[in-house]
Amino acid sequence: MEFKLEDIEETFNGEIVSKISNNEYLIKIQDKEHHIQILDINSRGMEFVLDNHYHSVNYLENQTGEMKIILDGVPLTINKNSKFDKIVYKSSGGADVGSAQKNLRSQIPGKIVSIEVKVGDKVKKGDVVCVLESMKMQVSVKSHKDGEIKSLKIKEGNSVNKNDILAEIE
Amino acid sequence: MEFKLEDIEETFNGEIVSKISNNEYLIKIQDKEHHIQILDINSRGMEFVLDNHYHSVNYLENQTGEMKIILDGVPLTINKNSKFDKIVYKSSGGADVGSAQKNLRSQIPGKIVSIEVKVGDKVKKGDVVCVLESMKMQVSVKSHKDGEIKSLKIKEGNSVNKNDILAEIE
Amino acid sequence: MISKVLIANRGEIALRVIKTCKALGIKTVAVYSDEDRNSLHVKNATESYHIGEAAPAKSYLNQEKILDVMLSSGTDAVHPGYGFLSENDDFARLCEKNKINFIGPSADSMNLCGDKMRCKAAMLKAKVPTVPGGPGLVKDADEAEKIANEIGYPVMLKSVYGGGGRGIRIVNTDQELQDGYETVTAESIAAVGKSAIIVEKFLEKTRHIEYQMCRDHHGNAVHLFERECSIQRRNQKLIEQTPSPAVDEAKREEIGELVVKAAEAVDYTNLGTAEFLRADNGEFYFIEINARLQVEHPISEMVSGLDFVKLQLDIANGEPLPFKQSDLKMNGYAIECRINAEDTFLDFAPSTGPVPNVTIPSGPSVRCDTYLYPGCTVSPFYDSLMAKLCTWGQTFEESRLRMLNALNDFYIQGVETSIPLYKTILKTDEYKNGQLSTDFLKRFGIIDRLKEDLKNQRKDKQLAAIAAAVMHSTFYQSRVKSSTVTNPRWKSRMDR
Amino acid sequence: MISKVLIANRGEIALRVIKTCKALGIKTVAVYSDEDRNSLHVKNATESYHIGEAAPAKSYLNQEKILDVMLSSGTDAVHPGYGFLSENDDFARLCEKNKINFIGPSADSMNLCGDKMRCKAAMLKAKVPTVPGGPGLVKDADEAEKIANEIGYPVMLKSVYGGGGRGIRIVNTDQELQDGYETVTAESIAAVGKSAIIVEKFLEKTRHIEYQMCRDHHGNAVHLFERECSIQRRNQKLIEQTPSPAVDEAKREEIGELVVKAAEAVDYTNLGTAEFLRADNGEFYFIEINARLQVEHPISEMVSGLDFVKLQLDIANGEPLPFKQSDLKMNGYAIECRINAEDTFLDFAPSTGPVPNVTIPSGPSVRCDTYLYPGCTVSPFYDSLMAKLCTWGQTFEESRLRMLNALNDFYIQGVETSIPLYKTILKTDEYKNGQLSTDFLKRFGIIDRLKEDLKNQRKDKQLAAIAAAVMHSTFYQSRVKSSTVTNPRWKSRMDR
Repeated sequence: MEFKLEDIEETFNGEIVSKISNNEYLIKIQDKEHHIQILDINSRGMEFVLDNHYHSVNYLENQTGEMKIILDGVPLTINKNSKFDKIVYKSSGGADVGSAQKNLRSQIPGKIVSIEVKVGDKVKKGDVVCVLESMKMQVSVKSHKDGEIKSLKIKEGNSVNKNDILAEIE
Repeated sequence: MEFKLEDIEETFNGEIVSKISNNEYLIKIQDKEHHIQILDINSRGMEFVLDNHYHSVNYLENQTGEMKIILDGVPLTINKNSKFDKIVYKSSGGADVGSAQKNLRSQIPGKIVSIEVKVGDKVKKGDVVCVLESMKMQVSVKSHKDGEIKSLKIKEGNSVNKNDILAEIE
Repeated sequence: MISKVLIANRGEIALRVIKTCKALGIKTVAVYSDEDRNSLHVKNATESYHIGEAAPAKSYLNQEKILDVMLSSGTDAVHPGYGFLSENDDFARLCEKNKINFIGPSADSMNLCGDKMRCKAAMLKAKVPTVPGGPGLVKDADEAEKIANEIGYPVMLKSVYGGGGRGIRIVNTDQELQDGYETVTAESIAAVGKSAIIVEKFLEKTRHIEYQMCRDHHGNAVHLFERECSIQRRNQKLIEQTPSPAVDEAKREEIGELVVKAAEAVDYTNLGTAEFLRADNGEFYFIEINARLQVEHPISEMVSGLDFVKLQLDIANGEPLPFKQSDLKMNGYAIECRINAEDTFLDFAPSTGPVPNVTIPSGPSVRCDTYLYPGCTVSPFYDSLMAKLCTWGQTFEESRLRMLNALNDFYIQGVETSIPLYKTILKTDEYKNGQLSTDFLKRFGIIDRLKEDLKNQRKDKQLAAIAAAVMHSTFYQSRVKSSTVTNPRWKSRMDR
Repeated sequence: MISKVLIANRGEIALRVIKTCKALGIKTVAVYSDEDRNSLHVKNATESYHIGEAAPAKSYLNQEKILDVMLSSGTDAVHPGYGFLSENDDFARLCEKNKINFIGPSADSMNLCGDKMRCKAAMLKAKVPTVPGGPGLVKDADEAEKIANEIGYPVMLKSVYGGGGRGIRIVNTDQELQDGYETVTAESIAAVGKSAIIVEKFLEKTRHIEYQMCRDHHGNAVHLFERECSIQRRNQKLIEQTPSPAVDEAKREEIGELVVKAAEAVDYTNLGTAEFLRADNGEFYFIEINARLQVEHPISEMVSGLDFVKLQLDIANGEPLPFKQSDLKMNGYAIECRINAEDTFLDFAPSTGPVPNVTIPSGPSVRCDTYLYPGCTVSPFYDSLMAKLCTWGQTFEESRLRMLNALNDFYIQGVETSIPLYKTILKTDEYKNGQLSTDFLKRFGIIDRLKEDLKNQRKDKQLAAIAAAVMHSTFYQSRVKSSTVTNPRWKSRMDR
């Protein structure tokens, strides 16, 4: 099977060659054989020894061929069946991405201390939309694009969570 | 309700007087009122602040009125409805206790390195019945009573777990 | 004699104070907000009192409520930790009035230290050199702009009630000054409830070097050596170390004598810190006194062998210092990394939430002061410091290597941390060679180097990652296969 | 230069060695048995090799298998830890033959140290005083009995291959000697695979005081001060401390000079320990050399500031010692408590099983070396030491109070531990006053005092226990009530 490691933009062949014992396998990656011993496994993760090197992996998400994992504390994204993915993405019209571009989301949780714009204002990329307070710090949230404020989803004094929509900008 | 703290052989009256809020109660123990705030609770244990002192309790067993708990790391046994318990115990003929007295059980896990008696031998309390090896140490298991070896449940080289029956002595 | 101490704080510093009190047989009283119901300081103190809602103003800054607890619990002393009420002279005065031993300087001395302009004047009188700047408080942004133009940009806008890098901004132009003025005011109010602003010359390529000072009620004063805290982001310290590579024995004594003078100039009692800027030409300028125990005190404990909280309690009890300056010797080298819950790549924005799992490093000469435990939560209501990781070594190199090792062992699940950044910094030649300055991150392009390190780290993991994917795919596929048999609807959805 | 070290051990000592190697950039190779699949040393080493079944003879004592791993992994040195193969001169020789740097003394020196009779002879020649006893190995129990009658009971039966208190028995009568002889033989075989017995006079009310010795390949030798390890059970150390309250500066130097002579007498290289008995009259008698790093080395690290594993690696690399005796100074006081998985009230019998939860103490000058983590298992196949809890203080009292505090914070769920015993010991006036001897537990009726302490502890908890019962009963009753409604069978069973 083909696996694309998104973070370094490289594609690898990988497959199981044989099962040596109940928790030992021989696997092949890019034509080279490797020995893998599983120490512990469940649906959320695995601890294993690969060629006598210990690793620990957590599987975070696994959607339509995309896997997000944390390997030895390092977050990585792996795509399998990558061609298939691209087709699905294109045929869906990229609607999700368009909506994400419209919405200005908060990257951090916090309390709204001030709102610097009102509906109908024209903003440039980088203009301050509102100021959040979190962990005793003032953090300015800036517009991610040029456009007009279509709606504001926040009020002064309100709390917002990470990823909450603050404003729609078109 | 009455509670007997077995470890110190004292009996206490205890009851809930009122619920102050969702996680705060007023309770009465021996005619004195105390304030209890629950921080965390589930079927296995509770974290609480009693008169502004933090405590953590694990409930281990709760059989026919006997509760075994670990409070702040201290193991304790509490009996409620203690009279009822005694009646049950008596009417059951104390069969369980009799059997416990017959059986010599291992207090530790280990490997049998030698057996010092055979079936039919007469033993005195304190005589060595067998020798276990655990954590690189030799531990002699001694008879808990005078009597005759009725049966042996072990072989040299075998492993035993804690509480396994080693021999029957009558 | 102090027999029961209320700790008017939370997090790691509350735990730190409890540890020494417990060891000395002194009872401790914890206070906690709704948010801290499951925090360790509640569990470890002798007594624990709930004092209000999560927002600091409704709990940890609520002086009346805390006083109530002190009076009703029979507390005879209060340890303010750092932040919150620790440098609030009103609170110190309230304690004094209610005969509660405030573990720190007197309210008057604290007031003087906290008023950066009066403090500066006292220093000038005591011949302790200070940073060039305006003569006093500015009444608005326009006056600040006027002074800035007199002393020349860049200048620093500083709330006299700020601290810990909050309520402070460096500005380079009139426009930046106008923008920054409000932010500084707002941050100071958010952190300590009030604000008033001064303007000072911003010196470039400076080192932040501070001295631990210590003075008893009998007038005996010593310094407990320096700490260099030059590695900062947004004027907040990230990494501290002692001794400073820029201070030799002669300089240590020279500045140390100034520090003793500074303590006397403001009639300081108990432990405190005199902060200096060291300009690139080697000159030291006094900036301010932190009238409290500092975050980074553990590294000074490591090289002095002293327990600073015990020392604070002894001084508060009226005991004379058990040593003279000549008795004190530095032993070895120590480094502290402040493990913050923040996203380095999002301009150090806070990262909060549940921490399902955590592995705390340990080992020879490793100390980690932290409130973390598996299953805890990092709250957005309080500051981002989750842990202070400190290592000691006979040589600087030994302490550095132990720190790298401990950083590698530190695993915090669920929030972004500054750990990867510190690993990159500690590996640079510039850090190893002691080329420190407050603009270290910018000057040496550390964020880019961190990106490079992370990329290489991913490359190193590629084989294991593919192996993990192969194994997962195999088990996943076999799951799909069995689903196919038992659940035809699943199959039809796949076929579409 | 050593670049890759195999650690032929498990548990906390494997982790301890890995920590220093990692900090120094030296690669580590772990080996593990079936039982240790989920142990931390497997996860923390650079590489990890499975070497066999749980029983030590099939894994950690399997010299050939371990050699195979060393050769195939390109290891250039081996650290044996303590126990297992650490004092097996056959293994040291096997390593020498295969050009693997054995981190410890030469096989010949180890053989000499391990042969307690030849070692004793070497000491007598070097004018190091030794304990009175038989002239050599005894061939059977009867010969042992003959010697015992010559030197007078009580005598000690000791396997020359024993160590760590195993393979050793004190006997008071001919009958006890006959019974103990087989046990000593069997324990020694179980622990190190062989046995041979000597008989020595057992001195009463003695202190166990040992010296850390250190000698490089160039003949430079120093001692790294003493440790007192008098608090024991069944001749195994429980609590160690440094300095010893029975050793003043003059005595330290006097015995220290003997220790250097002892190291030279057996051509010892690397770190080792010379053990002495101190009789009640103040005389010191050499007993034996432990030709390895010892369990209790951390307390010596704390007062010397040295990293002993680094020192071992440097010596193994052929480097000369970086200090002379006169450069070395003791700094402060340190205590170690060995946290064992054992039931104090069941004659210290092992207690094994899963540990679902554990809280490891930390804080200023607290160090805890342990293999424990939440969810780990204490195996019956290996020894009972789960953790080494060490504290340092500027004074003995400070280290003692910190230890009590740390013991209170140490929570290990699932197995019995020696923690309650240590709390009782550390609180006694006898311990505080330094009235130590190897029969401390018996002499001062410690077990009875422990029982009393535990009883009082239960009394202190009575109110909270009843409160917990009240709350539980309330919730339990309401559960029964609802059960009654939905499940009539439950009701009928209750009515029977």
